[in-house]
Amino acid sequence: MVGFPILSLITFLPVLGMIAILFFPKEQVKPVKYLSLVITAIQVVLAIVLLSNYNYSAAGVYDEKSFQFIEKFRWINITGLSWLGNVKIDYFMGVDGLSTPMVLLTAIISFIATLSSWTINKSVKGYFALFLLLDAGMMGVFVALDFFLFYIFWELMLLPMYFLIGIWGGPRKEYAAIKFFIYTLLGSVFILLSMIGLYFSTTETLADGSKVYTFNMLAMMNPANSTQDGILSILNPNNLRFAAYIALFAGFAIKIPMFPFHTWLPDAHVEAPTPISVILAGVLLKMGTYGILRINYPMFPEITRQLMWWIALFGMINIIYGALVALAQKDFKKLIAYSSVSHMGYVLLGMASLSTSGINGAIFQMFNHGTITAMLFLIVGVIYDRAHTRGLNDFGGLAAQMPVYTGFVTVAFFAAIGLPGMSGFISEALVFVGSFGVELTRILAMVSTLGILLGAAYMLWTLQRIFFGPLNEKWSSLTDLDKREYAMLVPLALIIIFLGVYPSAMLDIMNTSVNSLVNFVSGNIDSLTISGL
Amino acid sequence: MANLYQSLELILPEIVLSLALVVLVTSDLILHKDKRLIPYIAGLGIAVTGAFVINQFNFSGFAFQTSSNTLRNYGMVAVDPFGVFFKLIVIASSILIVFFSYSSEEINKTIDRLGEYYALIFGMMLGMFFMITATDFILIYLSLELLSLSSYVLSGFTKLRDRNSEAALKYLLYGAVSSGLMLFGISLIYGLTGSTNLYVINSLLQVNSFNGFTFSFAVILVFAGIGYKISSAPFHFWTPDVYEGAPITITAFLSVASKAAGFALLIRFIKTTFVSFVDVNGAWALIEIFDWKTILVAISILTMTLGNFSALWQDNLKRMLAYSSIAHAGYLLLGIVVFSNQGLIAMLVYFVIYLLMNLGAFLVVMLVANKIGSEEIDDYNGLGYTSPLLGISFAIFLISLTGLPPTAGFIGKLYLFIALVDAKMITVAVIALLNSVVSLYYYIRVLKHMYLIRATESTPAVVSSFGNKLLVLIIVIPVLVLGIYFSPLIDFAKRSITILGL
Amino acid sequence: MSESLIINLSVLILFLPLFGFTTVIFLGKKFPKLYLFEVAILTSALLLSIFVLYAKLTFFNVKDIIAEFTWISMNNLPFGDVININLGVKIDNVAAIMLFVVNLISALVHIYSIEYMRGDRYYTRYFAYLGLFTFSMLGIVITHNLLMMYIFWELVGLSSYLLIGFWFHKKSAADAGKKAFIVNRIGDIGMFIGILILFTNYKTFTFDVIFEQIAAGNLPFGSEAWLTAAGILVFMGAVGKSAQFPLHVWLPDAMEGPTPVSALIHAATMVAAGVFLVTRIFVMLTADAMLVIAVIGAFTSLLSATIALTQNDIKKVLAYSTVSQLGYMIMSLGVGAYVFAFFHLVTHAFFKACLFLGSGSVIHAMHHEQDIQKMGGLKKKMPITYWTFLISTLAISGIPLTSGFLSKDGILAGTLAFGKLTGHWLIPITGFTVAALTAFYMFRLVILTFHGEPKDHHKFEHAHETPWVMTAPLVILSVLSIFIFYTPNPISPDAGWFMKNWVKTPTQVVPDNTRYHHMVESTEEAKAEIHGEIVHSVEYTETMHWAHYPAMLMSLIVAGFGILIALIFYTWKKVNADKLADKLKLLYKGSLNKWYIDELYDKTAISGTLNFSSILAWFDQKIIDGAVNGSAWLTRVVSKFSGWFDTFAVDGLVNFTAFFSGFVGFSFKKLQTGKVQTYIVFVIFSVIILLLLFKPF
Amino acid sequence: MLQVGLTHFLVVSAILFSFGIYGIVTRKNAVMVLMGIELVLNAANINFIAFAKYGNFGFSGQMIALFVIILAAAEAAIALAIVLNIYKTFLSVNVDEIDHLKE
Repeated sequence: MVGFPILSLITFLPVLGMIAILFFPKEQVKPVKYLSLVITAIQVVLAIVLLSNYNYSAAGVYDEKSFQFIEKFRWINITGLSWLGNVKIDYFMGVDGLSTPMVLLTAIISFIATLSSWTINKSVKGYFALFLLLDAGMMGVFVALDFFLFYIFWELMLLPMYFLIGIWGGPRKEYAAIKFFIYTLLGSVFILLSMIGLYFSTTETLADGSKVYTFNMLAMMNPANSTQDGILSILNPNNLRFAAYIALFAGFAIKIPMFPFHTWLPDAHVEAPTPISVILAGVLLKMGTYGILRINYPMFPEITRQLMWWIALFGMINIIYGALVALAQKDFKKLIAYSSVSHMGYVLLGMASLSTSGINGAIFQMFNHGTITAMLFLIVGVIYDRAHTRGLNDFGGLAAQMPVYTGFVTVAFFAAIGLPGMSGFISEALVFVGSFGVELTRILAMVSTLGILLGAAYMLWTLQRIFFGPLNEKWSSLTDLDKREYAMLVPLALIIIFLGVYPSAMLDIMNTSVNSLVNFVSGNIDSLTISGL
Repeated sequence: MANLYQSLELILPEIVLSLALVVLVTSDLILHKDKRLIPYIAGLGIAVTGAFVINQFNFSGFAFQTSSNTLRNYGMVAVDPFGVFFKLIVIASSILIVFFSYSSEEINKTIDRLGEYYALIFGMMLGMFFMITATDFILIYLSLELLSLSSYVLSGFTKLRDRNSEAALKYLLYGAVSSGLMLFGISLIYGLTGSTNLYVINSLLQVNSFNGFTFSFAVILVFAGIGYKISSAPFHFWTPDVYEGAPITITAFLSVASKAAGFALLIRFIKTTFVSFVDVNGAWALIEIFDWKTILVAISILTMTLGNFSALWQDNLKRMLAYSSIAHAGYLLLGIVVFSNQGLIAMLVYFVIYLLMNLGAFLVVMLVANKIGSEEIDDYNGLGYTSPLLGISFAIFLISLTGLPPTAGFIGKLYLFIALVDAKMITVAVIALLNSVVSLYYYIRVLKHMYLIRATESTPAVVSSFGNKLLVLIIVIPVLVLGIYFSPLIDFAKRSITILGL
Repeated sequence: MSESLIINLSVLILFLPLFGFTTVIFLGKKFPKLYLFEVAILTSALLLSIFVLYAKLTFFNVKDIIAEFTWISMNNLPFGDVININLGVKIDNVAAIMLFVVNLISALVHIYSIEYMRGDRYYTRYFAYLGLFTFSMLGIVITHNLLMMYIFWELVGLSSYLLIGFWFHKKSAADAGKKAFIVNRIGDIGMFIGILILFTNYKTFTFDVIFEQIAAGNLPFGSEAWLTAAGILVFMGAVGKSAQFPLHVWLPDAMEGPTPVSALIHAATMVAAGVFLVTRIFVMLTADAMLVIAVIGAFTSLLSATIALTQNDIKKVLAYSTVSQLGYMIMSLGVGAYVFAFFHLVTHAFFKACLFLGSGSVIHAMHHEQDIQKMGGLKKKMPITYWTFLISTLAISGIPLTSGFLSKDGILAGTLAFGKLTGHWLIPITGFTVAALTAFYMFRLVILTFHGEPKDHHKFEHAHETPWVMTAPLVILSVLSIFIFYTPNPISPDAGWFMKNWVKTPTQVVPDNTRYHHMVESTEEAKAEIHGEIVHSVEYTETMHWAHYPAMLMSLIVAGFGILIALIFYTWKKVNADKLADKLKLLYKGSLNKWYIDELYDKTAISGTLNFSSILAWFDQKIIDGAVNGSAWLTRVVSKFSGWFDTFAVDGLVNFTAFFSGFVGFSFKKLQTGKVQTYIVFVIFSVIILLLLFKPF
Repeated sequence: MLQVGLTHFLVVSAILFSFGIYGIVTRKNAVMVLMGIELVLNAANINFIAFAKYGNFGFSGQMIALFVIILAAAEAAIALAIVLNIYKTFLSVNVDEIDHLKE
């Protein structure tokens, strides 16, 4: 695999696809759909190839040598004396245990979402072009190791998302789209500022021994690289450093979304078309937590240690608050949206524990939430396509009408409430093991267990309101799943159950990296040992 | 005499420009029947001038040296990479404007006066060229007036609608007053220092002190004159009205070229007059007589905020772009307030990008206006579907103006913010960033009208000629490419920061 | 005969029903006959389990057979070492016996259901679910660690949810299923936290390792309080599953499910899982924890017995009697009578299953009539059902020569001894009271159902004995309620092989000072003085011996008393029950309405949560997502300004910024008057202002 | 008899300047506004000449004044042309009525 640019391929393939699509004539609908299906399929294949060549014992995180599938070359190279005359930006991609699960997730979810996009019939060309662009952006965020590159991909997603919600969305689409856009942009400008700050606090040494500022994330993590006078340099700890941490965290928290920045999510979800909800919940939300793990944690270890409890607190609030609000929803999709607020809370809680099991659980939960919530949104889409309503109280007794569908729903719902045998259980259990294991977050973890109960409450209540009881005659004409819907739901269900029975398949990927992350953040590795990088 | 000969050699581009002007006027007299040839002549003239300008690159010297009674030699015209950079900006925009005008309905309606039109554009260019290079108050004032006078006429050139002449009058009165103020300020400075040459004044400022009040008064008056050219608050009031009233080609030209000249003048004025020396890190040491830093910070923040917030309300795209150009003037000022070569580089970079994206936006507006004769935002509903190319490029321009990756606009903003953070001006950076979030409101609003609102049968399909398509692409492609790969641009800017003296 | 064989067999037994489930659920639509396959699978599982039981008891009687493998392995920073999460199987005698019991009843229920469920719309699916349940239940039985216990615990919950709500078109059924799952979850949370406490301290879920650690004096977080807490928290799981107060409310509702399901899940096996869990963690319970358990058990048994007195739905009566019997077992574990608790678990499984299946066959015969007031005289119509039912009733009432007599007597003896040793006399008193009540309501049931005159003649005419597939299980189960299977001597369970050879009370591992005095192990010398089996301590054993006969006597008396009352009321009609009910109106109403506990929960917890959640939702929309009248007012104001803005007014934070920027923009816009002179004035003024602001002096 | 010094000139120019500004701001007739502008320019001119004379700066001041006068003439020419044009379209030269472009 050495030398084969698999990451660039997996990232930019969709872009090629987009360009190709732009040259298709407008009325050519089928080819466009099949092309994008093929492309996402290839992505999945590439992801599997990547996994099959993955070295489970390589740590990554802060150590460039142990990153895998690295692609690194000078992208912007301006030589000169003053710093501005001397800008070096790398095209730097690579994966480790933190990003590989996300890459897999992105590939899978994109593929599934493409399938579920089959029903799109309004300006198909534009839709799939934007969709593929979005895909590329998401993939890029997870593989980029240069902050500049990371930021470009990060922002690259905004616009396609805006259009995908705004053009193909529901009645209040414009409102939802702009809300999403403004919220996220607000977040990302702070990220930008902190990025520049970090840029001025980090130097890398060139071959000729001269030092230049760098956007290299790994260099930013290494105290040996921080400049003496850099405003965010670890060498002169100041309030700015704290402010930058908060700024970054806020930027990412909006994506998660963390209470109280979560209000864009329900609107975006309710208005977005099904495949976009799937992408949104399946992948986009993970970028927030991924960003925190990739950037906040290793770049500001001391502040992270300082804020553990607060992060856990917000995690707890997310869990309980999201669940309670979900309990009161009347709209199926809104309910699922709030349930993801609740589930992302587990991720925060696990991360906050700063223990291997906790963070393993968190990342695993990111993956599982991706698959499970994707499935849930697909399920909503199925019923919405048929009945054109999402009101929880408009239904009833559908189990008699659509037994297979009900079967899938049951699987998804019980996965969502963390039933053993499904992947969700493992991740939530690990999160609790981790956060309970650490004295600091023990009480919060105990309170958070209420989430398990509330989750069961709203999920089962929904199940009952829609599927059980006497059949509402209005729906006696609804048909059961068709082939395409099978194709969307079956793989997800299989993944969920497989990972529930054999979680090591995923945990082993991340374990090594997470371990070294925890080591690094909790300061067990002093700067000397890694200054040699 | 050698001195004079040498000087003439140094101002060769200006001379060529003047010759081109003459040729233009004469040819206008010769061919009264068919004016179709005029644009080509104009284009040729600009091209030739451009060639001479490029020829001047990496070459510096003073024209019309009056190197008496001082240690350093200096003159009225400074030829240096910095000047060349801005001259190139002017050339580039002029060429584009010629192309615009070639396909602009407005201009073609007044085909018989095409000769005057281009002649006046050349007049503007001449004025800009001297503004860019002038290092003496007399020349500064004269060139400013030359620029202004031609632009007054041009802004009212097509008397198709009453708003043209109104724009002209407002521009005239406003401009005359501000140049009057400037002149008065100059006279005071002359009185205080006894010279009109920036270098002399600089050397005097470094040694002996003056009546601070009078001096500040004078400087502020001068700044009022320049500030009106770069339309920075609080001297921007003419901008929206004139931009809306003037023919769109001229609006575009004013928004880029004369702004460029104004900025060149401002920077040269500050750098040569008020900077004592430049340290190794490229930071400028200001002379302790006038607090440029504070005043410029305040003005730039005021400018961008005012521009962005007012733009929120505009339903006329020309007017909206006018406000957006005010806001960008604010961003550009950020490059100066850093008072370092870094800031200067950032600003130059931003200017190149600004030229592309702003002209691009105006081009699209113009093409649409050609078709539907209106710039109202409601007439853009669903345009993205009826004319995809225009829609997509307009979207790209607007995104770039907002400053989102992967467009060039992001690089420009990034460099400005980098410069600010490096100068530890975090607060200013934050304000600027929030401003760019606000700006998203009105830029995205256009996208909303173009895409989120479906096309109706009333929506026009703007099918532009191949030439226009090409023109749009010529501007779009660099906007995208520079967003991904921008080192050449930076290198170019880096080599252009040398300002003569010091 | 090798250990690995036993392990492999029991794992095979575990997975057979799962295999059955998957096959039937996926292919059931195509091949409706597949239910037979499921039944066959269960039968074979039964045979295998019989073999395992035999092998275990003969070849490895005293040895526990353990096998485990590492499921998840990960580093464990910040604590440094490595976590290995194992899954494992532990076949000790208890497990082996449970394997047999579960498989037996499951198989019988399968067979029974063939007739009972015939013609149901989801016939095959029903058998699939039964398979799933059996799988999960067997998992609980053979597991060797807490995590796996929890996993199967939840799976059992799932299958019970599916089976209770099997007739999902009945709203009541769907509700009952939901209720069961959620109420169980409450208990599970406690159990989960308890597990977390243990795991955090011992970095393992495996029972034996944890116990060794505790025995080594390594307490959770170094304190006995935490040890007690852990015990009680894990016990909470049992409170949920075994329907102990205050979480008992789900079990009676669960009777909405098909009757065979009630027999299998809600009488014999699943509800017993709670008791089984407590037997597993028995050794790590401190005195305080045990007291809590005993009290909860006792109270539950009393409470539900009083409710059972007045119920008229045949299944409800049995349901409450189940709760009460489970309370019995829990209580007996609480007082340390480990063996009798388990013994009673087994015997109860048989006769209670028999009772339920009997009631099922009655209901079947009466065309889904469940009200005993409408029955009567069925004795002649369906003799087999009657006799089997009667035997089981005798067993549950604790009449000699039945298995129930042996186990119950043991439990009562245990409580009596406990009372004597600790002075907690209330517990034995409750025990005996419940025994009396049980005898009463069970006979009330029998008499009203089978004796006397039929009330509903129409239904009575059509009533008929059920076919053999349904009666055969009844016979088998009732036969298993005879003493002979457990002991040759009908009055002394201790003499029986069950107690003597098969099941032993394990030794406590908790520190001595946290045990009851009588559970502190005596020295070897002291033990040597008296012969025979020493449980806990010499003192305790002696007290048990002392308590044996008094307990037996008293239990006989109270049972007889109970039966007598029943006869007086319902056969000889000496006293009119209804009149008495009028006299004791308050009590009667209370008992009839289950002491209004459900209503209480509805009023407080449930509606409380729902209201709170809707308040939060409102809060979320209005406050967090943009001030209430703020956004309304704002949108109004704003929309006055311009058309697009109201579609654009993004609420919440963004909303505010939008409004703010709009407002500022609006005011800026006002400056642009269009009058050039005004502009010039602005210029002049700004020059002056600048001069004043930035004057250098 | 009193010696006319720099101050006097400056005072005069200051007064001229103020009058100029006043006229610009208050006059409604466009032509009068232009007059005001002329005043401002001439105020500057006076400054230049006065400074040149009393500060012994050589003749640069006078030179500038000449340039300015010429420019003023050119400006006036263009201005009047534009005002004419305005009169054609608006049938008035009242600067207050010329406010179609605003906000």
